[in-house]
Amino acid sequence: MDRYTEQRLFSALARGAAALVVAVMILVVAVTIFRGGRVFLTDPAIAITPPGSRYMLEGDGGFLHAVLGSIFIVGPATVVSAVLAVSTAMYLQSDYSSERFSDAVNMFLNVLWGTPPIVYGVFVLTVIIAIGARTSLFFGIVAIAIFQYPIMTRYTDEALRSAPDAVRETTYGLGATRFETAVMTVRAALPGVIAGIIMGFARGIGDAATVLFTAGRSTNMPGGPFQGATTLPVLIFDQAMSFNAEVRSHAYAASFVLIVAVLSLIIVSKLLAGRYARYAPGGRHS
Amino acid sequence: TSFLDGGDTVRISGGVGPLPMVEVWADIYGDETDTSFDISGGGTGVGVSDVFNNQVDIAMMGREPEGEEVDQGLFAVPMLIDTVVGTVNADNPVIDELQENGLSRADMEAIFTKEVDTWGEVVDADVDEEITVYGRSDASAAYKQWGDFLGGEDDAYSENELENLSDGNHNGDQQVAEAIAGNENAISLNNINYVYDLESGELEGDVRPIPLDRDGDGELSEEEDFYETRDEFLAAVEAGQYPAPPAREMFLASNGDFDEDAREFVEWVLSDGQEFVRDNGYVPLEDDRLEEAQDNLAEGP
Amino acid sequence: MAETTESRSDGRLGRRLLTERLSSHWLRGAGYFAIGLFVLIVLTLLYQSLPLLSEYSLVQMLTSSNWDPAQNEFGFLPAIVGTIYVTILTMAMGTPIAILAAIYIAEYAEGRAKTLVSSFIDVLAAIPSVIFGLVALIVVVPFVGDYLAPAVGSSATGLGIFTVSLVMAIVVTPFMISLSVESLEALPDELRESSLGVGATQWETIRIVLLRAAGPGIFSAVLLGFGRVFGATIVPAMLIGGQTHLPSSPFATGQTLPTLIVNDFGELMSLPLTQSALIFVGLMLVIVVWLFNFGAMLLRQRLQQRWQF
Amino acid sequence: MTTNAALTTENLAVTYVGDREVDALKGVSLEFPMNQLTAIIGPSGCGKSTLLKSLNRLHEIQPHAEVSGDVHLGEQSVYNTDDPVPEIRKQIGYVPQTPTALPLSIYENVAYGVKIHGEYDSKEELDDLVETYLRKVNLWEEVKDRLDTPGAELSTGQIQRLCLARSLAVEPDVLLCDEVTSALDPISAESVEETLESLKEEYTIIMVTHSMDQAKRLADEVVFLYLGELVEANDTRSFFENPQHERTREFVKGHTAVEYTESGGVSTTESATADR
Amino acid sequence: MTTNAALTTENLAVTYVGDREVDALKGVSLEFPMNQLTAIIGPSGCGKSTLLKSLNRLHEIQPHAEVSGDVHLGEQSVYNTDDPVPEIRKQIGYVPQTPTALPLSIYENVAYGVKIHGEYDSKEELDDLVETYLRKVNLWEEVKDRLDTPGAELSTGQIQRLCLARSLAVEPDVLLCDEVTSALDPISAESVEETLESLKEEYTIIMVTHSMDQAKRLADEVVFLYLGELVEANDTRSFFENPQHERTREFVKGHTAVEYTESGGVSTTESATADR
Ligand SMILES: Nc1ncnc2c1ncn2[C@@H]1O[C@H](COP(=O)(O)OP(=O)(O)OP(=O)(O)O)[C@@H](O)[C@H]1O
Ligand SMILES: Nc1ncnc2c1ncn2[C@@H]1O[C@H](COP(=O)(O)OP(=O)(O)OP(=O)(O)O)[C@@H](O)[C@H]1O
Ligand SMILES: [Mg+2]
Ligand SMILES: [Mg+2]
Ligand SMILES: O=P([O-])([O-])[O-]
Repeated sequence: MDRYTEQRLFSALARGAAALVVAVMILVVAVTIFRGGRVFLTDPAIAITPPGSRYMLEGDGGFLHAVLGSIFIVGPATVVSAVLAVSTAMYLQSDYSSERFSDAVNMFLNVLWGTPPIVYGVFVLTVIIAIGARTSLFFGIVAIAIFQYPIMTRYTDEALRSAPDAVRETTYGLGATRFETAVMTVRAALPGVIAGIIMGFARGIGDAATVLFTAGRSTNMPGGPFQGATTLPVLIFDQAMSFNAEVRSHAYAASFVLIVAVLSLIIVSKLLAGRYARYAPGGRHS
Repeated sequence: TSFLDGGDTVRISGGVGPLPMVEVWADIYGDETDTSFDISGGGTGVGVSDVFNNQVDIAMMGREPEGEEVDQGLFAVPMLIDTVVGTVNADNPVIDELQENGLSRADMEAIFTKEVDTWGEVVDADVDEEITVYGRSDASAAYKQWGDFLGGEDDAYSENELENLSDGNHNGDQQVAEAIAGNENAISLNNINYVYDLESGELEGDVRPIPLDRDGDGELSEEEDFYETRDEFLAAVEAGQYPAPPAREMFLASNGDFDEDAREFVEWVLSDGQEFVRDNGYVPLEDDRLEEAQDNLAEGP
Repeated sequence: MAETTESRSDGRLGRRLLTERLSSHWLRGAGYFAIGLFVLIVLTLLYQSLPLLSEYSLVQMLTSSNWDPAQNEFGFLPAIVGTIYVTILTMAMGTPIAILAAIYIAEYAEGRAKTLVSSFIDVLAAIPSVIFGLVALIVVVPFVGDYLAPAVGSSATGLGIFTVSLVMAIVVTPFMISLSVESLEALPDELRESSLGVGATQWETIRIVLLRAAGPGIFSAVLLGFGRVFGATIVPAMLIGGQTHLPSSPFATGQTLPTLIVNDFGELMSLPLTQSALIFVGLMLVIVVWLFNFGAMLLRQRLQQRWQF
Repeated sequence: MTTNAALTTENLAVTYVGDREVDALKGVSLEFPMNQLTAIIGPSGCGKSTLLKSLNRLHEIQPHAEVSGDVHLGEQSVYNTDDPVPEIRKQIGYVPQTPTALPLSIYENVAYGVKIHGEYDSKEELDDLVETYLRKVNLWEEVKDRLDTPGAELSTGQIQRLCLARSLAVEPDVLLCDEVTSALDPISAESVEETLESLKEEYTIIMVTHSMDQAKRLADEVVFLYLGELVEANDTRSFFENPQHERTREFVKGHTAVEYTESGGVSTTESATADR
Repeated sequence: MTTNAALTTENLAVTYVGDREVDALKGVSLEFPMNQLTAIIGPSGCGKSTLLKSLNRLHEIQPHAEVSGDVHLGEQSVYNTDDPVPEIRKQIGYVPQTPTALPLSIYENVAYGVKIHGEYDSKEELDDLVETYLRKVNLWEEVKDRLDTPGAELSTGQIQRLCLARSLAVEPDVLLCDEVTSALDPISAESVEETLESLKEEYTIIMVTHSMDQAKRLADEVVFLYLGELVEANDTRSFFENPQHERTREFVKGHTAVEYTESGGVSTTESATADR
């Protein structure tokens, strides 16, 4: 094939591939927004109405339980996980640990990062049974936190690594302790750290496999940390398979709520990151 | 109970066959007594597994407990009678023939084991649409009963055999019904509450029961034809005109004796609770069977 | 005056040093947490798998296609084959498209189109996969069932391996694209100038120079995509049809290792070996991820060496 | 001294229309004489690189660069032509500022252009070509035993010579070099300079440099740009000894002065009195 | 000229034990006189930065740095002490090579060190301190209206002065500066130099520089390192006019020569004859 034909062919292919991806994505979002939006907007109250006692059979009431479940599970999980992740990432910096140690930890983090979420679900359930507990909101939090931890740690670690060395030299040079320096390094890398945490949050709020076996898949309003609960993705998974068309239509409404939540999270994170980027050392110049 | 197992909520899981009834019961009983419930399906096997793992207080079972389960301490009392029926789409290409003459056990066995591939072969008509067989992928008692039924007198197909012979398996009764509703050539089985409308007891959706030609004479006699409404069907089951399996008793079970709240609920089910059974599409236990169950419960495991 | 300064800062110094000591203990703990968590998970899974492993031969279980826990038959082959099938099909569909689309964004697109497409794809990488599964139920399943499968002479319900692969390809593509675009954009312009400067076409520059130079990065992207497909749970559970048999064609129903867990985990745990068997599936997933990571690390190092610039 | 032009620009102007509009080159008409080395000098940001790249349309890979005017290679127009751009770039080669090995072996780096254009008949011919050009840039002896190791494993100075060999191997008429020694240590820079020195007999070389001294040492002609405009172009001797324009004088002087002050020596040249 | 030493090193040696072992500093004994500016010079990689950082134990944040010997601040040992390291670093401040604003406002940047050490009683006192030190580095007028904007939004030259103010605000006895003007354009560099010039009356400043000329302009004393060893230390005038060691002579000359050649002028100094 003539090299110019090849050039034309492949640039057309690249364009086509991008167009295909975008088209498929538009389709997915459009279907969710239209089908879900229609259901949701005709009756927005279903997102804030508690489910009736036979919700899964008859679709009476709304899915407030899953909305709250998502918030009560993913919220605390994100906080716990973020604290752990930022701490781990701080420890992986050179002032605390040797290169060899951080390489080793990074290897483990890579494996954890690639571990299918269902495995975390199985792990936590095994623990639940072993200690004679029952699936509940609390264990949903544990499972999601474990799932988010490697994701956030990797992003945070990368962000901290890219913070200029001069920040550390500066604070040490002023007589700061290691911890004070580490805190300043986190501040310097804040846009990246926030992006990593939001990324973890987004993955956590969208994941069903981890909470499937651990939170109880309850159809009641969450009644306490040790009562069963469910989250939006699990609910959608359950709703999607329902015979009752009304329940099924709720799956689209729940998806709509979920998509809107995830998208707004991402927008918020971009705004936040942008705000802190003003302070980033060298931000203006690089 | 400790705080780790969620305090005073009564948790129930298990077969989706009895699920609608148990939800009604819990609704009524909850209003009367302020007990709170958390009920989920998953299939009979899940319920059993859950009580053994202390995940729930009560398992709903769509079949009798097995010896092995009893050995491990499963304590079950019957609560009602339900049945399973073969189902097809309302627009099935041979729906008229099916409703006219029904299918015999042997016909169904041939279909579900894929000895027969097209609707034409089934009813001897000029229809070459291929049959799609759906099964259940969860731990379904209904499916197990169906396997027992299909196998005939002394034989039975295991769930696993059926699963592998089907064209696709769905996770729960509702999903099977939905699949049937969406595919004109599909056949499967459902608990009857997923066939008749829950409220009206009429055939309203796209799912139709397949009348059973009990004697296998190739046509439906008067006493074999009772599929118009749910009440008619239930009356026939109560009168023994529909075979067991697939009709069967359903049970409430726990690991050892029931916990206090759970036990009170089961006691209620076996007394006041029985009066709601017929209205909700099930057959109540016969009186002596009920008494037996009450004694059982009082006695404990 | 000098004295008050002295004592004032002395107390403060003490507090600072205490914070330093406490925090360093805490951080050390956090540092070891990753290792501890991994070890705990593996040990727990291993311990719980032991009953099964001590009862049956590993080789036999991995090669047997008879899965019937009620009869104590634990053949993992159908789920393993299903997983491999789904993973290969997905990657075969997703990878070329992801790389081509990444090339478009990084090398061809300009200005507004570029910002639009790339931020769009970034955002979509974050959409929960259950939503893709849901949309697939009304779009892809009927499409495959009514048109595609009959067209290739296979009768199907629309549920099955191909459907799962198609949907998973859609799930992981944006993810792989974002990462690949990042590594392409990190390349210095000098590479492009050097290649174009001797008269190469843009495509030749991309194919011979840029794809190699960004190779390790793209490789990681594909690998991460692979990991997500391999461990995908919800989409296959919704769409694969849940049959534990060896799939006869791409349109056949089947089972993957994760869906085996989802479909069977709740049930039959009264039979201890079933529980053990399903936990062993979890262990297999972790081990494969582990081996893959290790292999990938070695391969990436070699690529990096060969294709440095 | 041959004075027929290898390359001519006619009112060549380049504007970057990004967030803000930058007129990087404001209509420059120039002749680059054949088989000579022309140095382009000027303060940072004056448009040296832009001019150089617009000679073979390489600035087109930057988004939003707009060009008017034309460039001629001999009789042939560079901009108003139906020839595909790569064919033009083959005739007008480019060596970037940062020494950059392609992610290929040393051998493949040199063979890259030749292979793309398919201008060889046999493996032997290609081997010969690679050797010839590696010799031409004085690199052969240093790398002949490791031709199949990655090009990136060479030292920076060696890589820069490799880049030259790669560009020469496609036999361009004109070679554009953008500050090709600025990333190098003095020793490597010297050897690249020597290579350029030896090449200028066969090729038309156009080179951007920020070092007056390098221009003096290597160039036959000097072009001085200021804020995107051509201030002065002349043969090297006249340019430095007898600058025509005030700006040129200042620039040449200023540069000397700054460097002088840095060197800290005591000097007798007039530039020593210039303020920093 | 006061000659009592603010800081003395005794046989100070630093080895980096990483993949390969590097003796970056091989036993250096030196005195840094009080309230003077000492310049450390030497070829790249000779250990200038290592020496500077080991004076306040800042190299300890690098993994695998091993030290022997000692440093004394006045009477007090820097290494053999029970004082926590941060206290030492408070007395011996450090300004890094790259101008770096902490991710805080301008005000908070200056106040940072003061705040962590808790050395102020009231908001007013802190305000005063910030103003004082911003004035000291000639930055007050430029930033007084935007004290609460991010420090990173200043120009590079302003940031470098901000760094100085920040270091001074904790009132160190000694200030270590590593090539603090190398990242700056000439104008900014000049203003930082002026600041240093004005500071050296009050502080003991030790500065690494790669520019002979800067050393000549600013330093009272010059220390010359070569391959981790101290070659020569002397007051600036003697150092440059009358270097004691062959190496020093070569280095000073070499530098002049290279820069001279670059400047391309015609010269009469002896260095002009030096080979490149
Ligand atoms: N891609 C671009 N987009 C927008 N402006 C650009 C771009 N490239 C260069 N410029 C601007 O065009 C002007 C000329 O740039 P050019 O790189 O040609 O200068 P130069 O003389 O090579 O400078 P230097 O000596 O620093 O390399 C500068 O003002 C620069 O900022
Ligand atoms: N963290 C480190 N690990 C290992 N070796 C190091 C480290 N830091 C510096 N070195 C080595 O120690 C030697 C001295 O380095 P140093 O940075 O002190 O030199 P320098 O004189 O400041 O050089 P420059 O002028 O380039 O800044 C060099 O050979 C360097 O490679
Ligand atoms: Mg340039
Ligand atoms: Mg240094
Ligand atoms: O009632 P089942 O779900 O066990 O069939």
